[in-house]
Formats: sequence, C-alpha cells, structure tokens
Amino acid sequence: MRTTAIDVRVGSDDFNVQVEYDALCSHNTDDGAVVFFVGRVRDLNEGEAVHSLHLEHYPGMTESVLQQLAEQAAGRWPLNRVRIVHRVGDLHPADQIVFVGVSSPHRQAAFDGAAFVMDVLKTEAPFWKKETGPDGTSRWLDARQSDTTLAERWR
Amino acid sequence: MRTTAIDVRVGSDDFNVQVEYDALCSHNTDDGAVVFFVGRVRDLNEGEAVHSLHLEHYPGMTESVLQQLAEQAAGRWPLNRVRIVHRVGDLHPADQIVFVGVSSPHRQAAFDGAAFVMDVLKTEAPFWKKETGPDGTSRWLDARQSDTTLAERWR
Amino acid sequence: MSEPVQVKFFARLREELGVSSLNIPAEVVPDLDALLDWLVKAHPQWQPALQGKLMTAVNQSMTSSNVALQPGDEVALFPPVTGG
Amino acid sequence: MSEPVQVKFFARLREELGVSSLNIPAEVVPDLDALLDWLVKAHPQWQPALQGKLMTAVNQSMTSSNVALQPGDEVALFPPVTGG
Repeated sequence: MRTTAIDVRVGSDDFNVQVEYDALCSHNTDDGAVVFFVGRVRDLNEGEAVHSLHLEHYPGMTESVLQQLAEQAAGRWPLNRVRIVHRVGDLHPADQIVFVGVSSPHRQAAFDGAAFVMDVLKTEAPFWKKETGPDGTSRWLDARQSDTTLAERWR
Repeated sequence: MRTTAIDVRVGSDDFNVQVEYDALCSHNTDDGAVVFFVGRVRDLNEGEAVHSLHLEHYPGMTESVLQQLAEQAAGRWPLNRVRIVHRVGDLHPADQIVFVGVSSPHRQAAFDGAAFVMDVLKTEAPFWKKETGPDGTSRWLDARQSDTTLAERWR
Repeated sequence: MSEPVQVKFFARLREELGVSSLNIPAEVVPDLDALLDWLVKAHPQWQPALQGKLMTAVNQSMTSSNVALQPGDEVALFPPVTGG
Repeated sequence: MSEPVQVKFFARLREELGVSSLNIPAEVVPDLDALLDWLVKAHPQWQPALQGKLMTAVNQSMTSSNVALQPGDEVALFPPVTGG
C-alpha cells in the first residue's frame, strides 16, 4: 500500500517554487516525474483590466477540501507526494495564487494528478475572487462553465 | 499574431527549476497559468536497480527537434513562453534529466502544451538512455509502447 | 436549550445580505429547505439574493440535497466558487 | 568528384556496428534503400543489427519513406529514441 505524503497550506503568505519543488524531490529516488501548476494574477481578465484581486475563503473548509482532493488524487494515480498551496487576501498582477505539485514514478500519472487537483479545486474549493479595476470599481468574478466542463471529465 | 518566446537547451549542465520558472514569469502579466514537468533519474527502472544513466544524443538534430516541438506546441495552444532543457552525459538517481515549462493565459492550454512536448519528445527527439546497474553491467533501454501510445493521441 | 444552527454567508452573498453569520434555534430549521424558508420569512429583503445560484455546505462538506440539520450544525451558503 | 553521403550511427546500433560514422560516394547510394543495401553488401556482419527496428533521419529530419539522397546529405540510423 502506497503512503502518499500530502502537504496542504492556505494563507496569505507567498510561496517559493524551488522550496515546493525541493520538498517534492528531496530524498526521493522513486519518482521520475514531477508536474506542477502555478496560477498567477493576470493584469487582464475577461477583457477587464485588473489592478488588484481579493481572495476570500471559508477557513477550515478550504483546508479540508484541499486535503480531500489530494487524497482523491493519490487514490486514483500512483502519486508519492502531493503539495497544494493556495493564497488568500489581497494580490496584484503577477502575484502567485496557487501551487499544485505532484511527483510520481510515471509521467502521465503526474500530469493527470496535477490537472485533476486543479480542475476540481476550481469548482469545489470555497475560494472567491473579487477584482478591482484601475478606476477602483470592484466585481466578484462569476464561476465559468469551462471550469465546470473540465472538472466533469474526472467524474 | 502571438509571438511565443522559445528557449531550448541541450547539454551536460544541470538546470535550476526556480531560474527556469522565473524566466517563464518575469515581466509577464499576461499568463495566469504555468505548467512544468521535470523528469528525474529513478533508482529503479522496469524492475532493475539503477546505479547510473548515460544519455547519448544526436548533436544538432536534438536541438532542432526540440525547437520544432516548441513551435508546434505554440501553434496549437496559446502559449506565450516555452522552455525545454534536456541534459546529456552521465547522470545518477535523483538527478534532473529534462525540464519542460510553458506559460499561457489558460490553464488547460498550459497542461496540454507541456504534456504534448513531453509525449512527442519521448518518441521523436534523438536521445538514448543506457543504464548501468550496481554490478556494473550496462543495458540500452528499449523504447516503450506506452510512450508511443501517449504520443499518438496528439496526431 | 439545545445549540443553535449556525449559518455562514460568503463573498457576494455575504455582501448582498450585509451579514456574515447568524444563529437560528435548531428546532425551527429541521432541514436545509426549512432553513431557507426561515431565512426568507425572517428577512423578505433577502429573497432575491437567496434565489440566485448558490452552493451549500453542511459542516464544511458540500451538499446538493435537502439534508436534515442537527443542533450545533454549521451551514454555509455561498456563490459558486472561483478560486485557483 | 562530388561530396559523399555521410552516415551516422547512434546508441546501441553504433556499439553493435563498432562504427560511429562513415562516408559513401553519393553515386552508389541514390536513395535510402540503396544505402541500406550498400551497407549490408559492404559489411555482411552488420546485417542482423541493420535488420532491427531502426529510425532514420536525413539531414536531421526523421523520415519513414525511401527518400532520394544528394551529395553532401547526412543520414543517421539509430534505435527508437528513449530520452525524456
């Protein structure tokens, strides 16, 4: 029985890609494949200029949903390590929002595991984005059908 | 017309994940999604213990195939930056072999672009691996049908 | 007297209602449907916001059916999520 | 006298043949099939290795058909690739 090392963090602190990558790789000669995804703040979203982005979440539930997602991924693919970091609070263009990294003996498992976590995170983890434009007006983002469609392929 | 920044390197030097990631992200507020893959040397491959791995290549053709792969990926998906690094020479378990990183405004494009480059690289870029076991015996690895199958899905 | 049911609102819904959480006596909200009826009856001005597309979690697990509620349960109502 | 065709061998095939490259007068190898015939005729002991599953590149582009060869062309024969 494989034991997957899972690490989940939610908070306002930034993350460092090399630190997360090293945590996937250190003392790890089992895994030939590492895939990771980083989500970042764009300066243009759905045609609207973005000055800043506020990320609200549901403390407690976010951590538990991300933990479950990591466990589900580890149950479906041979992943030895899974790391998820999601930031909350006020962010600006080019800031990092989310890190999902997995390691596996197998390349396709690593790609699928990382894509699965991101797709389901997008539709089930209780985070909400509110964008503020250069003129100071704010808007809550609407969920996108394209994200629902991507998540449904893993059902 | 999108201009994709492509960087391809082949050589014996190791690479640094943070440096590659920073090169995908610096002065880049267009891309909300970064996906990368790192291939590493395992200490066990197809049931055989691995002491070291020698990577031979076809100088000149490797660089040109990787460049073409990056261009093909950029033609199929909206990728603003594509970076491919592949090492050659003598490597040991846990050493990094290959880096493929892409950035895109869109998450799925980034995942598909990176997976495409890896899948086709595995079946078309002229690299060959020779493993040496703990007893000093060496064997050239055989190409795997599973890699051919993964590459064929992009045809 | 038993523990109440706690209701939390997030994001746009929280802003529209002007409330982030409230407690309701468990006796009057035996299940999620009853909870929604109670909210609209007690706060008619909330009806438009509560009729929008919302997600529901009970004790921090998403649910899409009308589950029974117990004293001390934590119910959350919020718009479809947009993280990542 | 025109430039020869250069033939390169890689990896297991290079080890099996004991040769990494050789030049052949372009006149005697008008296309890839002729090149393979020439190699086996000139080096009968190479036949088993050359009959294995091989990939072929002409001027550093992979090909799977019997393309015509020109003076100065670079042909490479090698086992299926295993990088990444």
